[in-house]
Amino acid sequence: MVKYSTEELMVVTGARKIKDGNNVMVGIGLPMASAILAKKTHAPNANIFLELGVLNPSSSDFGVGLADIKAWQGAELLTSALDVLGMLLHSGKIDIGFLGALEVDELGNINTTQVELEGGKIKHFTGSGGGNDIASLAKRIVVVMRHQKRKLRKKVSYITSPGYIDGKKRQEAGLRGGDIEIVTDMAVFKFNVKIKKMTISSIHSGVNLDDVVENTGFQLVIPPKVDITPEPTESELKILRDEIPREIYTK
Amino acid sequence: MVKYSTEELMVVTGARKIKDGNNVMVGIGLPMASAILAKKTHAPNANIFLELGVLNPSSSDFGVGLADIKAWQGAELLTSALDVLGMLLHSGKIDIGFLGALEVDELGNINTTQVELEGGKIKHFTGSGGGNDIASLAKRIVVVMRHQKRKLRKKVSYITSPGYIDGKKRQEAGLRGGDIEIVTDMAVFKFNVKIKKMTISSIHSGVNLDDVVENTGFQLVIPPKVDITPEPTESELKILRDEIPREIYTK
Amino acid sequence: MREFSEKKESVTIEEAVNIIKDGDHIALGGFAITRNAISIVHEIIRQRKRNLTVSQSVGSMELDLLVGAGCVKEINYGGGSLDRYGQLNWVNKSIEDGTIKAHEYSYLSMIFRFLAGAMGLSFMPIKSLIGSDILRRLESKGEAKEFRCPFSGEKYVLVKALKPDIAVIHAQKADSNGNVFLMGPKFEVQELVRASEKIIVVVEEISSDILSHESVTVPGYLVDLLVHQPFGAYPTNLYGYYYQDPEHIKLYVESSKDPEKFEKYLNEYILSSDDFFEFLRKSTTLKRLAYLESLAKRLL
Amino acid sequence: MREFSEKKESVTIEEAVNIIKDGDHIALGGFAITRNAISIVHEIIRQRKRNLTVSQSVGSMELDLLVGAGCVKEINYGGGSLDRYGQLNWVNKSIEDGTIKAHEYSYLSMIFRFLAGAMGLSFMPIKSLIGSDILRRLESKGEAKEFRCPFSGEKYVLVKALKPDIAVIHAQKADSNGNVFLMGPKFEVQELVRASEKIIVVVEEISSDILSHESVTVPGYLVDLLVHQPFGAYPTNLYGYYYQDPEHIKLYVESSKDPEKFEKYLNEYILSSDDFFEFLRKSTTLKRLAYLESLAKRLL
Repeated sequence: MVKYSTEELMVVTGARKIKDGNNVMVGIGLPMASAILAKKTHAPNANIFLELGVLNPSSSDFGVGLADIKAWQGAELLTSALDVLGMLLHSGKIDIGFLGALEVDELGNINTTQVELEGGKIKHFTGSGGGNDIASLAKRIVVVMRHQKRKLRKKVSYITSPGYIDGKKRQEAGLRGGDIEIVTDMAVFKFNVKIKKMTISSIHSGVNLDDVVENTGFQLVIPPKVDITPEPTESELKILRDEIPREIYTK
Repeated sequence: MVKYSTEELMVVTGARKIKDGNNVMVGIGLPMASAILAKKTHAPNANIFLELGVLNPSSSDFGVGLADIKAWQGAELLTSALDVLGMLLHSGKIDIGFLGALEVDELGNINTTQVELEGGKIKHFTGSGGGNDIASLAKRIVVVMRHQKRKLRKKVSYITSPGYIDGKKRQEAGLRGGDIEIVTDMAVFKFNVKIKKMTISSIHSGVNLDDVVENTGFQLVIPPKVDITPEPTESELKILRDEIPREIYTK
Repeated sequence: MREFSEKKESVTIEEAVNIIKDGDHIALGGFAITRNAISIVHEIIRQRKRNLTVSQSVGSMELDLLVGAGCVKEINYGGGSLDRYGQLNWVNKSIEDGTIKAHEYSYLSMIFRFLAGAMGLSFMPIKSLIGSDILRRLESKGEAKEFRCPFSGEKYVLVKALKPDIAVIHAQKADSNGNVFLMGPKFEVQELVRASEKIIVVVEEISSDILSHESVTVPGYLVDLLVHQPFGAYPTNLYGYYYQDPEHIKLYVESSKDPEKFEKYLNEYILSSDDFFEFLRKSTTLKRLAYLESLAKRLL
Repeated sequence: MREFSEKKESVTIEEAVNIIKDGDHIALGGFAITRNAISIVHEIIRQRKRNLTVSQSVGSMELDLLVGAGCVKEINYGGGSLDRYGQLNWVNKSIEDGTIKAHEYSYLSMIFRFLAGAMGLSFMPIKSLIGSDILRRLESKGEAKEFRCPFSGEKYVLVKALKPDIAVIHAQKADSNGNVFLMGPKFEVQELVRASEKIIVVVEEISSDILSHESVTVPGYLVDLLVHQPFGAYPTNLYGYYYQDPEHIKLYVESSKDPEKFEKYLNEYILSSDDFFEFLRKSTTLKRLAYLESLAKRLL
């Protein structure tokens, strides 16, 4: 087996969540690398949408963010945010959305708005953008984040984007979806419709279960048998290394 | 004074309802001739909109209707019906709308949907199109129609487009506008916010008040002094005859 | 919405119409005598589809043909005509004698219903219809409700979203990604295609060049079935391509006034034609089509 | 909406900003570091407008500048940043210490609020926000209400329409009718200009040719004031015209972290500049602008 970095494993793991023909909403960074890799491997007919109105960009450099014109290069279509968020996402046509998080909690709720500093002061960050909309309305969600105890909290200090909110069914609250997975640099987690609490799905090769537990700010649901996260194949790694610049997912 | 036809008088009378800078919604036929004449005389900056998404056509032949591509010739902009009806009209930016009618009643309600035949059978016609929307939401309305007793009824058999409905204030019902005028081949009528019943505004030169009363299916409000409809000026008639083909408003 | 973004291969009219099932809800993109998807409508009639619900903002020849041929059980529409050529005789007759169930709206309320469907909303508020018999009838059927804005106190009517199974539109051009270029005023085509589950587009031309982003009215990712049929909107007009054929429309209007004549029209022009080219051959001449084309070019 | 359709004469930046009054509600068309109307924002700061309410779907450098310069009392926004160059430091700081009143939404709920304003609706239903603290805060202020569709029983949130006094956008090109060509993804510009009472558009070029119908993003009949200012979005990027200037944006981010540095930035680059060309002269060189242009052309 070829050696691979944790970032490469995360990109490949993200890519495998995308099915062929899926409509995918991503931001730039690691999820964009996953989406491009998916299109270059098992999901050539996936459609990648950026929320401000971009379809299938084919850039080799996504620059510094969604608003960087580098990220729109080679797009199959440039349209409006109303078309992407208002028509596709709001009417239920987005299959999978990738999100980042400042904090996530045991019920899958996401905070990208503010953190409480020591002493109770609030520090305000980016807020929602399309994040709340995607978390509310995409059929499936993948959250990609670094695994740190202060980021994986029992309860987020602010719900920007809903997971299972207070543990009820999302559908009863009026939301769509509910198939949520979290990919960190240590493991993959999922939310089970019955338990609705963060459950270990697999641990990355070489990572110790105790370390995962230690670095999580709440009690994880741990199934009797914990799998190892499926490793990248040689061909996935080859395509990733040859065709997708590292800067896309490591910047 | 130059001689003029009744149609010419009606076109000029309609044109004078348009103020410079007005956003005007018209169909083809006599109202279109009025709108073009207004732009060529006192209202050069009026914007003429067709409901399906056409701004300021400059055709000399509007063909057989809104859907005739002749009617879009020379347009300043071709856009969408949502832009014209959904954005401009619905948000209150249309100053004046011209409408036709199968029947109109003493409260200014318009029927373009169906007439009752003798024996109670229903004959179905064109229906609303944008008519109901324009009558509901334009700031001012001008109805252009032939003056016949069976068309000017005490109560229309079907309200396609609201006037003063059952005599209440339109604003209380939730509608905009309420400044309604009716131009027939005999006279001009208006609705007064206080009386809300069809009131003679002026009678065309050469028409007898008794004839107007006789040809109207309900009791008109007749002010103490009834004016003669202001006659076309020579320059209006010259422009109308030289620059606007008769076919536009007589077909 | 198509599941795959593979390069579009166009299909035949017959293949496209095969996806329509009896009882489906169809949205039509024409308006009176312009841009009608006549080629698809003929094939629907040939395939004897039944019990269709048809939604169209302003009724057209397409709608009247489908009603006349007995394909339709229910319509949502905002009125309509064949402009000065005549009324929608079959639609009107069928409303009068109750053989179809008709839900009548205004043009804008139909557009808002499509927009609601396009945005995944189950309803849309509107300020027109108030005080009309259109609303009175809709309310009595539970199709519309009055509503007061909880913020401003303004009065609205809530109308239901339209979510057709299949949108059928005719357009000028598509590229190999299925992106559609719709020349001329757009009417409500952008809303109705986005409201529909699947989309059939008939075009005059399939361009090997990819359209510029600005020229795209219907994004290719929404288009399920692309059909290439020159003169596919005949005898209605198509902006930039051909003028309507008054002679054939008048023939249609006369035929639609009388069931026997209409039966003859259906048999002669539609049912006995193998395809749309045969209909064209029976209805017109190359010389006349060339004339209608030249007229349309002059009107640009 | 302009009252007259006379051929547009462009006005100066100063004349355009003159129509903005203290306390007005402004909508901004930029997004993070792209297509910001920096030239107008500088003039607003120079004219020391106060107590503005600013609505922007995704907050940008424009918004942060206005907040930092003390022009703003209240914002409606859906979050925002300067992408990886940094956060909206002034916006964040002013929310933290309560010096501005902030109504936070999501991107789509902001778009729907503009769409409602554009269509003359006082509210719009939406399915996102549910279950979030965004909604909890809005509900506590009476800015949003839960609602159940009377037809389908589905749950919605009703959000209020936005009806700004003035929309400010930067675009690539306009023609002599005032029609605006917006290259690249449109974001929500089409909705926000239609929601606003008056519209200021700054363009890189005014074309003597009339734009084709398909190229028009903002119809000229909606445009009140047209300004010609090359590089008017600098240091943010403009699709097809120039790449952002990372050096200047980084300088801005550093300045915005510290009130003293920011005061210096304001004085040096904005308040002491007579016009936008002077700002450009102080911030960059012709050689660098040519490089940013060539970079943008390569990205088409």
